Amino acid sequence: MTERKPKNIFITGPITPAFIAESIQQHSSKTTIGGHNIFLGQIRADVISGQTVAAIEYTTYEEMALEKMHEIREAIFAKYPLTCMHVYHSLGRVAAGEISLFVFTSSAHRKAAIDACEETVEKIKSELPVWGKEVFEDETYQWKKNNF
Amino acid sequence: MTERKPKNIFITGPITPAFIAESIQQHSSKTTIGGHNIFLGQIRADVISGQTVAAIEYTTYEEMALEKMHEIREAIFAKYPLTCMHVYHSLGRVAAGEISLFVFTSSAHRKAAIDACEETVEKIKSELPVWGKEVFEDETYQWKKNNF
Amino acid sequence: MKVNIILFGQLTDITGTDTFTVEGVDDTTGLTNKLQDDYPALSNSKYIIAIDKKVIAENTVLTENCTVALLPPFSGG
Amino acid sequence: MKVNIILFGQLTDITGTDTFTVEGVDDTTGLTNKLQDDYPALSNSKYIIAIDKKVIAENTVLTENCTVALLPPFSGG
Repeated sequence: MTERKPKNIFITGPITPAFIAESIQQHSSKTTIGGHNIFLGQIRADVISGQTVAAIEYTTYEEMALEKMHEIREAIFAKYPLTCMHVYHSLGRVAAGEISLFVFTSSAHRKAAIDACEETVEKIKSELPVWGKEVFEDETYQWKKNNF
Repeated sequence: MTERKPKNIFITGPITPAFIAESIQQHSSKTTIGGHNIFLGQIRADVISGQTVAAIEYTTYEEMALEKMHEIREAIFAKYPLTCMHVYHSLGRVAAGEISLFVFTSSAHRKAAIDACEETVEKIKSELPVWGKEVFEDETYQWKKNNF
Repeated sequence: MKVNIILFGQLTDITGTDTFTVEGVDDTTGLTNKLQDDYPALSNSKYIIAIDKKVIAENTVLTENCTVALLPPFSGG
Repeated sequence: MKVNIILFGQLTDITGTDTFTVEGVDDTTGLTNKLQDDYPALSNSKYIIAIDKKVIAENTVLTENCTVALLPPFSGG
């Protein structure tokens, strides 16, 4: 197996549908692929004690996060027969209704892409040093908690 | 629960990345959604006895397929707390590298969207009266077989 | 009694057509016997039967002008 | 000995800064004791510690100019 170098996964601001479309389009030349699975995390306008979440502001410990993501990627490729995997996570402010996480797996037969995508999303949520600050409409905030 | 009427799922020719992007974009106003899961089926250029698959030509028993898809949709909505679900399947010719199936589920918390998407894909493959004809580069063909 | 037959997928390679009508059969067993007489290769083919879009599991009485579909294994997606 | 401290997320609300240096501590227990003296609210906070990007599970000796990160529960995605 060829070694995969740590690559940057962070994007400033939201991940746009046009970016996702371009990423899908780039796979049309890879004709060994039979199935793609995509997970998208979108910001919910949760109402907490009468306050509505307007955006989440993400920060990270970038050097550590990229090393950890590299480890996650290596483990996933070792476990599943994937053709490719792409991960993007937002930093900075992402408004309610916008997308902050994009995980994209592809394989010859669907099962590997589907299972690898779900496992990668779980690992990203539990293992990547990233923090979300839920900012309310009046600019007060609370720190996001992930549920498992 | 409001009744969901059978809707058309069939698209002539491939499903384009631009169409997928537009479908994602339309969900940005639904701010109760926290996670989307998307499955895309792409045509593989399989090599069979030295012949390479150039395209798949899909046909269906449309009236029956739409009734069956309606049943599948109702069962999935009854089982999972989804915000919405969209399914598109190609008819006619789809070339290797192009997309012929697009299943898109959304929910407040990721688990429902992920599980519902996988289950819907399996049901589409096993229960929908659709047939694929694998056309080789010299226009000879064989009928596709689904693996479960 | 006249019934409408529709076929799909690889079955159309055997019959050379995808719709036709059959007369003088009362139930699905009678129908498939007749079809296999007309198209012997059908007896080697795997298919299920739907009457007016409902899949049936056992021999079923046909009604005037109903539509009988012969469905080979599905291969969508 | 000087070590570099970096903090993230809700911990920065307690310290009011996300990077500073600490002198005169030998190991992570000594360091966290000192930090909790300086910022009492830290003792009510949940966090793990990474030294030079590697998470540690028990008291660990510090080295000159190493970087100690205090990481509250992750909440990406």
